[in-house]
Amino acid sequence: MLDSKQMDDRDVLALRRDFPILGREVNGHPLTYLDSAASSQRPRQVVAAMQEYYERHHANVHRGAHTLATEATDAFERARERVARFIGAPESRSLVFTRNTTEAINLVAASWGRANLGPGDEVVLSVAEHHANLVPWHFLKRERGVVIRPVPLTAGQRLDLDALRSAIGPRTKLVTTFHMSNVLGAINPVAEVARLAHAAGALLLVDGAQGAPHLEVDVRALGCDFYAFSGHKMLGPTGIGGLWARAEVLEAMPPFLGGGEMIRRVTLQDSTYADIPARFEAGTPSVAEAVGLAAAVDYLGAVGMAEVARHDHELTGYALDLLSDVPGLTLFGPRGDDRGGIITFDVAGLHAHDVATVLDLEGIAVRAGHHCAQPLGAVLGVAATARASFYLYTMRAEVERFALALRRLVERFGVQGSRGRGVPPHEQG
Amino acid sequence: MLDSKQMDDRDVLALRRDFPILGREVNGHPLTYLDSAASSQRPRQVVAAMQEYYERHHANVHRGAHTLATEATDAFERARERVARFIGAPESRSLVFTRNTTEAINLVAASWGRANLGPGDEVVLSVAEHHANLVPWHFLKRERGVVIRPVPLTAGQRLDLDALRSAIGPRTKLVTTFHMSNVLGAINPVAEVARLAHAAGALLLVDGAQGAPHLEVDVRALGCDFYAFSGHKMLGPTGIGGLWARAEVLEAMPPFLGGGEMIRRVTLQDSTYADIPARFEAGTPSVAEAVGLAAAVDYLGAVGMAEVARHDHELTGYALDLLSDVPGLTLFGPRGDDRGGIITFDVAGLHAHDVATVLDLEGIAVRAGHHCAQPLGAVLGVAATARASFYLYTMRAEVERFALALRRLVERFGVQGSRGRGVPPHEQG
Amino acid sequence: MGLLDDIYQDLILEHYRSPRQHGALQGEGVVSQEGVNPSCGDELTLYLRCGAGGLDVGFVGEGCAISQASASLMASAIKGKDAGHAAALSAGFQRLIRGEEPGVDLGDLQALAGIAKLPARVKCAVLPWKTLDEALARLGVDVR
Amino acid sequence: MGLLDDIYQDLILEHYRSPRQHGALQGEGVVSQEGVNPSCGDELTLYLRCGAGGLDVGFVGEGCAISQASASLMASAIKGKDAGHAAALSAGFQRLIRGEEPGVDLGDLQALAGIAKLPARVKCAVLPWKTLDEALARLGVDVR
Ligand SMILES: Cc1ncc(COP(=O)(O)O)c(C=O)c1O
Ligand SMILES: Cc1ncc(COP(=O)(O)O)c(C=O)c1O
Repeated sequence: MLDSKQMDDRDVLALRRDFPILGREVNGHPLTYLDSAASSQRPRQVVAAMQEYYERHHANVHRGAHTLATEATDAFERARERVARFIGAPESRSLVFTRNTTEAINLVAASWGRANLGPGDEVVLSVAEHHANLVPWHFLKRERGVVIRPVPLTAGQRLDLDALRSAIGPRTKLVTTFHMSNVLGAINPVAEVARLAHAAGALLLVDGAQGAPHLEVDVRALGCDFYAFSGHKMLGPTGIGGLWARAEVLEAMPPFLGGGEMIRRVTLQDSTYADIPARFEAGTPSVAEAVGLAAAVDYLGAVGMAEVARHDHELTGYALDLLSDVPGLTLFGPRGDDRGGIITFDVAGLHAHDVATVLDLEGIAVRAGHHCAQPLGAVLGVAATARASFYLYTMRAEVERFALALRRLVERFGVQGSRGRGVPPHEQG
Repeated sequence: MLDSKQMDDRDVLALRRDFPILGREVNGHPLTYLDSAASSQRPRQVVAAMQEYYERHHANVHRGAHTLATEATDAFERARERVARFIGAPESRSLVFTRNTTEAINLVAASWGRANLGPGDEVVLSVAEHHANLVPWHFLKRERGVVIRPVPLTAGQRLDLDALRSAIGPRTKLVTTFHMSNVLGAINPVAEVARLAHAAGALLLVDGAQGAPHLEVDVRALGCDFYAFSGHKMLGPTGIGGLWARAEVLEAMPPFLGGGEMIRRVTLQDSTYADIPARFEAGTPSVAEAVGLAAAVDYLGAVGMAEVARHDHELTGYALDLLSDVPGLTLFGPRGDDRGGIITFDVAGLHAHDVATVLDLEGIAVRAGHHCAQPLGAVLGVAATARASFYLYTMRAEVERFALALRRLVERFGVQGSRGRGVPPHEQG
Repeated sequence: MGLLDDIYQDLILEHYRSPRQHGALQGEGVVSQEGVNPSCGDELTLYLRCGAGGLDVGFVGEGCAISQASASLMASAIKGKDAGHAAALSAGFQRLIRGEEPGVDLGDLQALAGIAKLPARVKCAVLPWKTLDEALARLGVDVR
Repeated sequence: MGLLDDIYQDLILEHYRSPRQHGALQGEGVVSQEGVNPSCGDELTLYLRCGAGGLDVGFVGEGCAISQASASLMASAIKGKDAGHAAALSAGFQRLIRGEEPGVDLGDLQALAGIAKLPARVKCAVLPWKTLDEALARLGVDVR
């Protein structure tokens, strides 16, 4: 993509041809899909890669001496290598395929957590975490008395690093937070957080559900110990995601689920376990989905993640400009470079679900609700919000359509005043 | 399919057109795919259903007010209904989507098991279980002193019901076994096992990884409490499987993985959980894969599961006939109606992996190894065996090709004598 | 934007912003019943008392315009009616929302008919009525 | 069936059925090293002693014709040689199996060249040699 605005939409238009669903009509309007933070759409190339796999190479992976089994295994392991490279992992063996981010975080909690966390040990996380990065720690809290230490946001709705510094203490074993918030769009300074965690002898888990799709990720440069992500948010199929972990950490972890593939030796009464990554991949894996995810990261790699992030950021700035003066509209999330393509907002006088319905009647798909971050809703002072989110296939013209429709909606249904704690004006610099 | 042998292969030929991969060449020969017990191939209809989903309806499911989210949710929940109906489940809400059989059994062990099994409580299972139905119980044995009681096989290589009766005692909380063995092809009398388990106040978990693809399944008629299965073995995509459970049992179970979808209310320090089945489906599920699995069960339903089972059985009888007089060849598994489309064998004088390689050089795909049932290998007296397995797309002509190739192989490489404990002649009636 | 006007009518917005019968009932004979729509988070607590002057009713809740207006319109419609009549209205309303003939005179409730064309929001409109059915069942009323 | 004849040559079958140097070594200076091929279950324990008369070698294992024959051919080839020579053979053999020029005279080991055309079985042929590399490394020999 080039820099001129004209060119930009033209390039996006070209790329949109790879996404058949974007040509759809919804309620008599062309679809404007602004819900990629929930799940992205996928290009033909991804679906075609899976189809080619099923029609030419499928068999169960590993332990197969015949040709198809070898081909399927190669396809699966090559997919692991391509995805590992995409996030800057030095070795593909420390990338475990999971169903999604949620399973990846549960794997860390159940395996590393059970092996390393006891009563009074502390897990530090932010108040803006997704439920996927809260509930697994609730399990450990109940099961073994692990202590959860939440870190608040600044007035500008960023992670409060000073508060983080004070929250990390001698009992802190793990710091865990998002790379990019799915509600605020805030991008955390992960490398800085890693330094703070490591200085205290704690590990850092990054919830990369929004990071892997939208930012250039280099797990080594980030300095984290775990990085979790979902394929379906990054142009890939459903049913696949990943957990990357530092090899030394992963190697020391006990198994997660038990069954085929993850064993070394099994008797009726006991079993020993395979090396990483197989140890954490019990049963027949999501082979076609891994192949699809590899095609997705190839696609993203060809566009360039720096370009994807720039595009997201530019659209966000444009949307914030277009919406800055709408009375009765509260816009959440930090203003600045550390902000991805997510605009969460509230219309005083109308519930978020109604906002989503009204926009949907114009073909504009936004999400409404608690966005799986109920504790953050409490912080923001409004349980349900609406959210528009952008991706590499979003056009400036769509942002304009959205802003116009939202302005009309507020004029028609909005009331005076505002609801929810947005970012105060002096933080919007 | 009709009954005449002529017609049979002709019908199978027609149906094979739906499976592009079966038209492949391998090592200069047409592919003869005899590895469906490891993973089946899938018809165009399944891949097309997923493609249609991705190109027309994809969005994240649940909590979405916009049109695509509603369509995706409907597709996902209708898929649940179709799959539930396929296994005779009275209500779709007691069907939980998992990655595969392995995850389904782990779900039972981690959730029901941790809530219901304490030191000295007994889990009764057969010596022929797949690792997926052993390792999760090893975890519970180590974690909380659960006792594993293995039940042997009869001389005819069936589950020994007398031994099962004596193994079930006052401390038995769970009986768990396969519907059909992936090594022996033996079909367990599940309804009888259910009666024995329930008479002792225990529950019955059925590993249906081979049952759901190959047999008519009616979970109510079987009388089991849990039924686990994998999509990829029954014409469906990878990355999807299911756990059916009696609603009362499922409703009483605590969550498995934690995250989005499975919650009712979340605060920073605690959470409460949703009703079934959502409680057990943390995070974004395998939506496209559920749609694909539903297309697969529709396909199987159109052929008719009774017909699928009859076809498997007929091919097995034919293969056993063709191979009965080969010296140095040991054939495992029971002889009779309670036997599905699986032929596991050993060639004296050649390792199973070499057998698979030699056959693969003729385009015939068979599996070799321990088939994820190492304890059974010890019982059979041979660690690695070769296995040919059939499905609805297997032709009699392929069985003949396989038998001929195997005969030639034994003549060339086999030695006198036999290795491994096959079924003694007087049990072959 | 026919559908939009149809759904977000003034009557509905008005009931959403100024709900009738809003608040809890207290005292003897009050049945309270909770309703939740887990798929979107809408919540409702319905209070019902069966007296000589017919039903007394109140509700509190949190949710979208459609669920809250539906609750308010419902409360207005059943207030002072007998339980059997309320049950008949519920059955009729749920038919209306499924796009069928209601079979009873629904009065103002007719304003919600447009929701039938919005499958994603049907659950919102129906939530108060399902909650009513459960409350009535607890009062021993045969709901269809 | 050229490939079949090429791979399952008499020499290979003969080494599979009557392995040379089969059995454990005991006593002072014996290094024992285990190798496992988790993807197929092949197993091997290699015993090595470095003496005045060159290497003494033994192995026990369980696996396919290819892995066992490879182990037997390897044991014959390195017996009595010095450790440096063994390391060079290992490097050369692994090149052969990758379909490259071995760069050393492999003698009978050349019989396994056909495996290069069977990607699924390459690991089997290489298992004894990887195990040898590890054993040599423990003996302080520089394996490339
Ligand atoms: C009897 C049996 N149980 C369990 C499994 C495990 O299935 P999956 O790998 O799909 O979880 C299999 C298949 O390998 C099987 O045949
Ligand atoms: C920040 C964040 N974390 C975790 C998740 C959970 O992802 P998944 O549902 O794919 O497991 C999401 C997406 O919903 C997310 O945005």
